[in-house]
Amino acid sequence: MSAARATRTRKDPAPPKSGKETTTTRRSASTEAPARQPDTGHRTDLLESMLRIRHFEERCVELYSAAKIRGFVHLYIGEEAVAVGVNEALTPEDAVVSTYREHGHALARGITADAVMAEMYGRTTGCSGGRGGSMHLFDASRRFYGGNAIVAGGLPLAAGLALADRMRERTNVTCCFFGDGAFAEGEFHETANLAALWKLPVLLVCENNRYAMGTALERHEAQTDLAMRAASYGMVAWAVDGMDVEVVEQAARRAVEGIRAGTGPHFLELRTYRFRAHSMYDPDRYRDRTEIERWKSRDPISLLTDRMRDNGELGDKDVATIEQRITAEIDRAVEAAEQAPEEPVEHLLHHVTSSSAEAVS
Amino acid sequence: MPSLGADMDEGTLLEWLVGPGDLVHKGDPVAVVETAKSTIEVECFATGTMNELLVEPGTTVPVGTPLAVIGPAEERRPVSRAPKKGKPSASTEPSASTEPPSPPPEPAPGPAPALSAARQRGHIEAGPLVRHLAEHSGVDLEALHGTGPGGRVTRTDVEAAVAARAAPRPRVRASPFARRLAAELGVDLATVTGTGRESAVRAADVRRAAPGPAAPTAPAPTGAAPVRPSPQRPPAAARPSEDRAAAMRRAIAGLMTRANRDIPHYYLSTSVDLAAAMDWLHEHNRQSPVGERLLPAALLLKAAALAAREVPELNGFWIDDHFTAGEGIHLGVAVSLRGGGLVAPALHHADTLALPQLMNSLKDLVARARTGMLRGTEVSEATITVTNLGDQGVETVLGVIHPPQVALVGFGRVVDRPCAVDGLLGVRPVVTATLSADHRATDGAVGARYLTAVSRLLQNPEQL
Amino acid sequence: MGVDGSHEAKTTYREAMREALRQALRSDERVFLMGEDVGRYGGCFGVSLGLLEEFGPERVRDTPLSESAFVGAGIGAALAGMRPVVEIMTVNFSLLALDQILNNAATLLHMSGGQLPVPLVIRMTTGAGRQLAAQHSHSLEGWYAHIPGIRVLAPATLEDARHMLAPALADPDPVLIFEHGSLYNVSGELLEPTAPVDLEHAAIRRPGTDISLITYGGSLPKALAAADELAAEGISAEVIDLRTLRPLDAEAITASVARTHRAVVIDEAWRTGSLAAEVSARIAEESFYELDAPVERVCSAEVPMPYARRLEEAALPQPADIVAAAHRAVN
Amino acid sequence: MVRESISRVLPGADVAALGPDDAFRDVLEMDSLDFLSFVEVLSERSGVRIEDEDSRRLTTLSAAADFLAAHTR
Repeated sequence: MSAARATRTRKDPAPPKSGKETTTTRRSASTEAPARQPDTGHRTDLLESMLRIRHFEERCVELYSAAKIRGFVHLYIGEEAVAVGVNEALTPEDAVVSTYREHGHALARGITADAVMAEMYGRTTGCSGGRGGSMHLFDASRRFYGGNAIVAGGLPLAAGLALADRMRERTNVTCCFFGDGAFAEGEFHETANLAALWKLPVLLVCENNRYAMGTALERHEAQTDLAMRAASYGMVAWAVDGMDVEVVEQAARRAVEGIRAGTGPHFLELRTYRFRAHSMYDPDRYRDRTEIERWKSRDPISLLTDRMRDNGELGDKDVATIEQRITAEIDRAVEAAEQAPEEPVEHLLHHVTSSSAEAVS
Repeated sequence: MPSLGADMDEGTLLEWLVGPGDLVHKGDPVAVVETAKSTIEVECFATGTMNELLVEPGTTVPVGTPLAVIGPAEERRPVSRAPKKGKPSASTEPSASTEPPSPPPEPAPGPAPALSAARQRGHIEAGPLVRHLAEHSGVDLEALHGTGPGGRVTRTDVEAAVAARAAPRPRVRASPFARRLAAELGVDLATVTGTGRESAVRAADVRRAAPGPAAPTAPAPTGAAPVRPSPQRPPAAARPSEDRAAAMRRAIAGLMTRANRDIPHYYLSTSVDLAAAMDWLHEHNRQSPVGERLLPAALLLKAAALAAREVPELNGFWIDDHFTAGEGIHLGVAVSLRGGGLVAPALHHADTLALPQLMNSLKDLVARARTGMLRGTEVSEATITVTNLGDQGVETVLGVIHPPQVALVGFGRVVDRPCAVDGLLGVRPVVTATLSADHRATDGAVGARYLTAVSRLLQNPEQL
Repeated sequence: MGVDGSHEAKTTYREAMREALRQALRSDERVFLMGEDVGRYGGCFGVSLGLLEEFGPERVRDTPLSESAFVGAGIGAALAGMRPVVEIMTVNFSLLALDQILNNAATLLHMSGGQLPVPLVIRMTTGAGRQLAAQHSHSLEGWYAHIPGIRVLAPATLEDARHMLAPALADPDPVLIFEHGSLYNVSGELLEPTAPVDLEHAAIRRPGTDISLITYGGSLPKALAAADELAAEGISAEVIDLRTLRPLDAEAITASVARTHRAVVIDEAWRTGSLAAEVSARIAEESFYELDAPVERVCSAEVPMPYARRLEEAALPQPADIVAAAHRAVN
Repeated sequence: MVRESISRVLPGADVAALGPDDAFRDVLEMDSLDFLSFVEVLSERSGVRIEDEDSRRLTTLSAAADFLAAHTR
């Protein structure tokens, strides 16, 4: 069953059956070819952004194995198109609320590899000052409201950020990432209802990687058509191929346009797949090897690279140049993190309350 | 052994997926490792040749233990299998190190590793718990015969040693406050009948057991002297009644408790050569009528008073968190009363009195103190106190300051001591002068200046 | 105690709280009130009656029955510069929002390395005494007082009901206000505060020398009644109103015990692992050598709150229980 | 005379109980001031000038009596 479903997703990543469509479930954005004219520069940017995430994550695996970084680390490998594509639709004034699998979201949002890597190392130069670690990346200056490690726990927060923007008459959008597992949590449904009821400017981005930790979608949801269920709250909802960064970008742009136009929350179900275990290593007993291989054949980076190669937009040398640049960037980040100061233990109680916190620049 | 999860401290190597000499690539699975949670394939992060497998399948090793050595791809070194008995290595090298490791660990012979590790810590073998227990109960581990394996000292050994010691006298059941109060009032808890739950002694019981009416636990108002012997008492009945003695004892207890609790004392001491002073004194006494003779105490008091003029920071009061200098130098002279107790009435303007005058005032003051005829100003106006216990035979007095004053000067007995004088050994009369001072008001340097001044003044007795 | 609408000069606790909300809404446009039935209904306990009419539905916002969503939305709005006041009907319902309060409101500042303070106020009703049975009556403020990163208030007097909200809104961190249900109808003359109302200190509601009755919130009137009774016997009881349950004013507790050498802690929550346990532990830690008797605790019976009146009364701390505990400590 | 002098200085002291060879300074806990007064009184009554150095010999009643006897001739 899972294999069959995955196959269908691969061939035609998102079309909900027409019978299940509701008035607010629009047709999948992926059924059309990308409307934008091929723009080599933009595509190269997308590629570089995805490669940065990929290499960063691979380095994390290495560092984790060497016990340089510890705790729970949830890798984004395989899902890069989602973070990169959605971020293209957002402005710096928009807000992002993320999950514990958020290295990709943070990097796509523009938080430097230095700041994220230092956070992995628990150093003061980390984007959360070493207090958060892998699961809790924050950057107030980029309105990145972080790594929420409670499944669906970030959704109410996103509604509130959006409510404040609305009450203060700002046209910002709040983008909230969450996984398919969040559909089983009450907080998703409470927030979907509240956001739709109050027509809040929220972009709900469900990264459907088909597994809630080790439990497959069909084993945790009675109705697996997530876009349709979101639509039932009275919001616009689309299922989208989450492996094609250009498709993701286009869907996100459309949704954000709609939200800014005042039509209330939009929901994107981005069908994607993580190539590695849930958290660093797990036995992966719950996934079929052939299923993983099938999804890997739709690796978002290969997908874009092949497309650009076919169009003659990219040579082998170009890829190598980008990769060299990124490797050097991550090398520097690791080196800087290794050198970065650890917070003195005397500061342990800082940031518990504002009066105990030192001013943050 | 790679770190494969947040809660992983060690792993068991189940199987090598590659053999020595095999070529491996970055990302290849090379081994299967079992953790507490699951079985996981370990990938390697370098491309090269598997030179050496360091850990035998079936062995459990801590995270960070090198599992194998990977050499450059072109190099084909002779390979060796892991030793039969794997042993955790102290190295923190990551797994699959690309550099040759330190010499392969020797198989551990003899006792189990845990025991041998314990042996290395010291010649007494005892675990941390046992060490803690021994320390806590004041048992000397070295004195114990260990009955554990290999002569190890066990918990039972320590407990037996504790039990073997003489049983302490039974603890009185008393509330913490009652216990504190008893210490302050000098009441022996064992003699107090408790009226609390299960006969526990409570504060009220302690107060009842203390002689006389309940002593105030609150300190006397600042500036007021604690003791005022009743002036109505006729001189003939100088020996105070038990009640009065007890009341005075309690008052002293209260005052001194407060002093010791509130005043951070510091103490300085110096030996003062009294040769010049004593010579001068004997000469003076030889020439004077008997009634005008001076005691060494008069010189010491005068020197103490003049030094206080030089170092006014020690002459005054600490009230409401700041120092107030005394107006004039009024030496409190500690006078022990017959039948117990102590008063320290003031010798007014001691620094301005000529020695005969001072001597007369001293006589008068002591006599009146002992007969309960002190004047109000005398009991309350001392700005610095001097206590001279030389008559009692002691050499050094480390006194408790009389609040709210900030200093107390102590003199011991004048004793003949061998001293180096001008390079020769001579016998000189020497007195130990001490200073107890309130660290809130002054620091040691000020106190040092004071004692130095006392010493200097006593070298020129004719100028006193 | 009691409702007394006839006397014009008198104010109820409910009205004092409403006045505080009104003043907050008037003086700061970032402030808004959000919760179940705070608008058209006027608040489950009538606290916000009339505010919708005055401030409109944007600022007096009825929410769906989604505690987690609207508390979380309050946190999000606070992050984005608003000063939300979120009302939760009762402390039992707040458990539905516990994830948001603990995992977000209390921790965001720390997790973000100090980047994200959450200036949010959450008000809720707590406590028993109105025959509301086992899902509307518990006193769980002690649980919240366990959490670093939030401030927990328990206004027990008209003055505190009227004047604690403004400093709570000025606090850059989350503040939880627990309003005991039995206090809403308490009426009296509302005195203007002589000094700024702070959120740091406990208050001595009645000075005394023989024993300290340490309490807060809905148990304060009971402790005062007990103190009256004790006074008639010649026992002078000092009544300490903790006011702020986190951070605890340990100094006030220590100072009081140093005066009286005996303490009874009165807390409507269950005894085990309660705030009363915390206060007792503090006394043992900091005032051990002042104690002339074991610390006494008067707490609720360890039973889900029963409906039947006799049983509910038996389950709750009563003035007679406090007097009895004081006797044990003094005699 | 010695006993009387002591009584003058220490009005409450039980002088009668003193043995002739008791070191009265220690028994009666006389301090230097008391002793000086004693010497003063004794000197005045006996008409003998007692020097500082000599006063150290006045440790017991009998020693004091001997001293006076030796000096009153």
